[in-house]
Amino acid sequence: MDQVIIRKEKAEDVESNAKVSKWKINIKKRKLLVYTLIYAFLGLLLLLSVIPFWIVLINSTRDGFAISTQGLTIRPGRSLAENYRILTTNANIIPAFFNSLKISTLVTILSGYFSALTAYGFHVYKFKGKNFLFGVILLFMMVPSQMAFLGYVQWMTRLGLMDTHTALIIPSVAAIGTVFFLRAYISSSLSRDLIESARIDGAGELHIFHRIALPLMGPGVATMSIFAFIGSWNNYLSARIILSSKSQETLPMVIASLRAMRIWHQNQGAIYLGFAISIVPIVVVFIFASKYLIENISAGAIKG
Amino acid sequence: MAKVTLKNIAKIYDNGFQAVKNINLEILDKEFMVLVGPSGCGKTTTLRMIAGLEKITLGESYIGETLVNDVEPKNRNIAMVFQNYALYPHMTVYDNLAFGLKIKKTPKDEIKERIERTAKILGIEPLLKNRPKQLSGGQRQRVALGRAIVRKPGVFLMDEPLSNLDAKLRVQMRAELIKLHNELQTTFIYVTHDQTEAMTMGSRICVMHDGVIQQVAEPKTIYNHPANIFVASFIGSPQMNFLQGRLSEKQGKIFATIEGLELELNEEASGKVKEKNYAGKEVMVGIRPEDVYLVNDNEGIQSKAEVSELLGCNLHIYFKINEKQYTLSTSPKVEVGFNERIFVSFDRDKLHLFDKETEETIL
Amino acid sequence: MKNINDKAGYFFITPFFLVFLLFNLYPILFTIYLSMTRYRGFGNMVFIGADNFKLIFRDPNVVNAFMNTIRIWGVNIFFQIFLALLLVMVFSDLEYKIKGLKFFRVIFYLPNLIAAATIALIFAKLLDRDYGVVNQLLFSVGWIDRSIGWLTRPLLAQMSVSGIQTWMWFGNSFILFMASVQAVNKEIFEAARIDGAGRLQILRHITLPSIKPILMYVIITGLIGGLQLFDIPFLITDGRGFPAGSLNTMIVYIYNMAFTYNNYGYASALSFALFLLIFMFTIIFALVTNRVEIKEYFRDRNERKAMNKTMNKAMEKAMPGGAPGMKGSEK
Amino acid sequence: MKNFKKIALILLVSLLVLTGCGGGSDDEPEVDADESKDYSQETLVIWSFTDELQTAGDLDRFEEMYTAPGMPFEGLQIEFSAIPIQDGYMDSVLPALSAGTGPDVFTGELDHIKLFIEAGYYANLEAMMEADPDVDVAAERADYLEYIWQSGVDPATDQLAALSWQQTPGAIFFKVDMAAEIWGSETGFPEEGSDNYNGEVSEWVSQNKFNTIENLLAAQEEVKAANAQWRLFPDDQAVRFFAAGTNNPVKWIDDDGKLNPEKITEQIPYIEMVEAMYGDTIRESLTANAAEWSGPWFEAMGQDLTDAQGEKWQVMAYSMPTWGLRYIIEPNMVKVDENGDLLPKPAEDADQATKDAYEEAEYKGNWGMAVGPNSYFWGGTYLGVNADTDNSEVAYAFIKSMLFDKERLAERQSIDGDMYSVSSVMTPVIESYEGRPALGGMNHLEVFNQEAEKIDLSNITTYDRGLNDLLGAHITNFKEGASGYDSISDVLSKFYDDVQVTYPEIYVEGLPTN
Repeated sequence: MDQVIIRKEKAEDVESNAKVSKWKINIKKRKLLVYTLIYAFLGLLLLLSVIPFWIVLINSTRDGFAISTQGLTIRPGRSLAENYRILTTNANIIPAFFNSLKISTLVTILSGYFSALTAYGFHVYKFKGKNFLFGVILLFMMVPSQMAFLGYVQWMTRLGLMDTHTALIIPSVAAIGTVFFLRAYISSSLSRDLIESARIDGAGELHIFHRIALPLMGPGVATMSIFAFIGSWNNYLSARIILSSKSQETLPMVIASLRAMRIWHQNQGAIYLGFAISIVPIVVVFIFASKYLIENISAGAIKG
Repeated sequence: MAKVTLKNIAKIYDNGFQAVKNINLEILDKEFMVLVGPSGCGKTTTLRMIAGLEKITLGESYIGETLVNDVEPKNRNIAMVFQNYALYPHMTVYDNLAFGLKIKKTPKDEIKERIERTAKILGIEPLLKNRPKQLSGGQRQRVALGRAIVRKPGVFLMDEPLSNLDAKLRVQMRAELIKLHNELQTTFIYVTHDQTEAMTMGSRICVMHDGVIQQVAEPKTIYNHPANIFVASFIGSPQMNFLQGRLSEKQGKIFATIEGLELELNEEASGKVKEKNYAGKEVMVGIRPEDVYLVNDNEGIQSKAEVSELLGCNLHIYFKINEKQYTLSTSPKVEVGFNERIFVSFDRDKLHLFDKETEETIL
Repeated sequence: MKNINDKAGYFFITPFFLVFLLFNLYPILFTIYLSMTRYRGFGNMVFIGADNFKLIFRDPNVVNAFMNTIRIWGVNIFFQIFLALLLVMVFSDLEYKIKGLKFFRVIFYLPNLIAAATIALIFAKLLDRDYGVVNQLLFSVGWIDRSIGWLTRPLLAQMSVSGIQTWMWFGNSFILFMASVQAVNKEIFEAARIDGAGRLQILRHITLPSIKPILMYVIITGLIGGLQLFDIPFLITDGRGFPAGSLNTMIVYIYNMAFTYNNYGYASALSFALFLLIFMFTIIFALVTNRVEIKEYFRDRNERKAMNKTMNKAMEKAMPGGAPGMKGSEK
Repeated sequence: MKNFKKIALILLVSLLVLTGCGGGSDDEPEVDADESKDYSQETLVIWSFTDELQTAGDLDRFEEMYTAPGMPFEGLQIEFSAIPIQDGYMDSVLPALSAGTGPDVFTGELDHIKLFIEAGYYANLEAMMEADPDVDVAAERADYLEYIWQSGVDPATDQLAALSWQQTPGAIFFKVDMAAEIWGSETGFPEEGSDNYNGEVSEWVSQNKFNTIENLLAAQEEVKAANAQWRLFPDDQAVRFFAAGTNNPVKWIDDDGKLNPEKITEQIPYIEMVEAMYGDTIRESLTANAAEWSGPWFEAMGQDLTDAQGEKWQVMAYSMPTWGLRYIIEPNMVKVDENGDLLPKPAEDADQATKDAYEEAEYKGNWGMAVGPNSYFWGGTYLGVNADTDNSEVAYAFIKSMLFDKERLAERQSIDGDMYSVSSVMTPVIESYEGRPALGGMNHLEVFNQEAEKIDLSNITTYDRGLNDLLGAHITNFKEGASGYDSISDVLSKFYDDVQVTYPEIYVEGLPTN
């Protein structure tokens, strides 16, 4: 910063006052400049972050001809319905949407419930082999899921679960990361006294879990569930490997298949509409849950 | 020369909150000035404005003869000790002390020499290689002080530096800080909410409330001549008792009637009352617990002892008059039982009289 | 301490472990078994021992895939961290108090939400050499006079993927960095300011050290993620890792080895090797981030040992025959 | 070949118009329906890598004949999936087949079916035919082209497992007027004015300019020399079919099951040609750098190509198989009005009358069809029945409706104009063929027919596609001057590295490196 130091004259002369006020004005000016630069930078990043969304949304309402000849505009076009028609005749996007919704919802529920159950079991009870079992979980947290996909495919083939949604849903019962997170969460949100007092009141173990523990773990479970939903909604690799028939396809698979379609170049509006359909639900979920989620990401940073 | 002068300083936050309203304060060179007041009174904000950590909204601030309103903190020739010490967690104690000097590109030998000397003063030589995490609260406190000392600043700013220590350590550090001030011969500006700290350490005390300075004076003056009800109640423990009183003039003498007890004021007080024309008016009478006596039956106001606390050198008795609770402090030899009937009277020379409206002192 | 209900714990963790064994552990073991066979996706699995693993050392594509990853990751991580730090500086400035942190956090996180599959295609569209919006824009401002093959020139394609990765992840890094900066006592920054540190000095001496663990986390997970990158390079290049193999990441390579060339055994061996690589990085990461703690742990242990020794000696003196229970009490 | 599915997508539009035309025969076919089954509860699942079965009306035809009310499989549902090869047809079908959840009927290109047969995924079609009193196996075998039939035979049983109604020989389609301008003064170049001018020019070009790899390269240089803005091919994908350069190509895999060194040597001239053709910019390149199936690639068929800098380029020739003429080139050819003047293609927002008029108008007829250094085929859809299917009678009935109903095939051929592999269908068509207007009246079916006879499919193996892919990747790197690719021996040694890890069972030491 500026190192200029203005000496204050002993006598309160006018000139010195003028100097001071002029200097103050300069500082104001410079501050304004700095603020302008900073906000311009933020604005630029903001644009970069949302511009692809914006292009997708706007272009999903325009026809392919307008997109390729008129470039970008701010005004939405009037071809939304037509794009929708083209998209749905060429791609199974609506069934895929519901497939994705079904898989993601079930994954979310299963991983949330069973992870809470498991974390609770690990936290509350002292049984033989507990530390060993938890150690196993920790170890396998480091094994990337991609590592096992070939074995998984072969195994599902033998089980007859290939090309079924089950093969994508069931593994979420054993969501290692979620269990790990919830076990840490539970130790700060659930006191043992509470469980013991419920026992004294005569509640059964499962009843205690459902009526007392689960509601108290609610926020933690909710956070991980939203991440589970987003992860499952966006999952491409394992869906592509497991699912093969058109009727089972998930949204990312259909989106990926757009690349190989004739409409990729010719009916760009429909392609963009496909993107929009895959993006909008997740963004809506996020906007509602953002405060919550970001705080939890942040909390993770501090603990980590 | 490290005189600090605040002229009509005010701090208004963006949300419109006025943390500090028009403060004028001159802190002399080598003075130990304590800013004291309840939390939210603006004392910390004032200190931070002196440090340059907060922008001054209105007014002018000088360090020495220099207007520092827009001077960066680093160029103000100050050092600051923070409430939570603010030690750099990833640096050793040595590096913590050296940080400011390194930035100023002080030669290495000199840094070493200065740190060693400082460490000696504070008795932290064995800790130099440790990290803050490995230190106890008291040790951290010393390191934080050391970091300030090592820079040889013109002004020391301290923001509640003792508040995170346990009671015993706090008393010990208090004495050390006074010693340190004497040794360093530098201006200290010290912020605290603890009136005991203020009374014991400050060469002068500035009592603040609601962003306004209530009184600036030496500790003794503050205690004996509080400028208003706020200062009177804030300084002193147990708190001063306040009672409704009525002044009356009888044959040129001024009497104060308190709960039926009539006391004649001394000459000095009487003079002030007459001069300010308070005779015949309702006033607020303040009396410190140590100036309340137990008297023989029917020689004072009748009351009932509710609780008594033995503090060792003193005995505090809580009693009620007209449903309001008051305190008196007396010798521990006195024995008063629970719910025992007592009679109290006041030292007429130690009465504090305050205007009921303005709450300013009359005397 | 034993509770009568503790057996119920098994009940609570049973579903998890059932699924874990069947759907996690078994496939992993199966993959390891596959990696020691020659299997074309049909017919017999021929057990061939370590042959597939020997091949890895002769396979230049593995090295290429790794180097590709390093390049893509390197450029991405540099810009990602640079941007995130710049933002942290902006939003943690003590003098210019910049508003809207919460708003910008949400906005900057948005790109992280979309399926990589969708992102790949959106950018394939935007960066298309002939029809892409980006080239269109550059032409219209007159910055280029020749279409740029963002996704067709090897190096550019790698850089494009880096850019996409940066776009996706800078917001996440920013949130993580900002959180760990905010977790630091604000007074420390003020102390540094009074100590005379300027913005860059504060960044270097205070901000960076205080976010170091999370910085390491971002760097290492970025590398691990890069090694496992699949959707974007796969879809941008029609599944081939072209141009010039520049987008051939390990998972794309493994995928093609298994499903295009039907060599499941070798693909499994590659998976296993990838796992070992990632495991190694994870360990290095754990060691590096906890360096100080580990050092201190060993120091403490040595001190404890030394202390135990002197204590034992003292005890031996006091009561010959050793110090019974010293070890037992540890448990 | 891998791009075949794109064509199928283009088929969609063209054929949607025509699907209405499929008429049915009245006689109910002989069917071995299972009386214990309630067919309205069953589903026939068909997967293909193109949507042709749907767009050409084959599914409708089957429904009409077999599943309509009163027909043997009344109420049966058909579930058809078209998964383009690039979108992972093989990635989807192989795991599904090995999991036993595969479709009842599935298609494949030649090397695909080799894999299916080797893995035992196709049922024995010949046995089903023999069990069918409607079908005379020997007669069918005689009617189908020998090489098409042979390529679908399972070597393990020596019986037919899959069969295709198509044959897909390829050629080089080129603009005759450009050829005349470049080579018109050379000896033997046909005089203009004859009835079969386009055919004669095609013949001359085939024999003088496209007959060897060396000549093909020289021809490109001549085109560029004749006019700096002209290029023979849109890009080097057009010459990939001529990698062998001979009609007796060596097998990739020799008799002892190892990589054949002779095949490598055979490829070298081709690699050199590709390298010579490549240039970073169009100006430096021998091609127009318009990648196959890209926008400019299509555009250049009928108009000048304008690059990003505004320079105009013209492309002369495309390598295309049978189906390419009708579905790819003709829709992009220029048309002329009654006076012979060029008729511009109407804009997208033009009114219907203008569009109709354009549709009706005649081709300029300035294209010819020449033969390259070797004959080749591209695409072709084989049909087979899943060995695991529970509905083999239905699956077989579908195959039968496609392959052995000659009336239907003839009708189908008359719509798509393709080369079919059934002589009873093709012989009358070729004999009565009046010539293709787009090719100036040339009888291109005759040429295709001759080409088809030269094609030897016996040397195709399951490794072909993989090996061509692996080598192709390195050739691309080499021509683009990627680092580490300084010579052909670099290409080869890197290719061997790939083979060694990808197909260790066929790798041998000591393969040629230059």
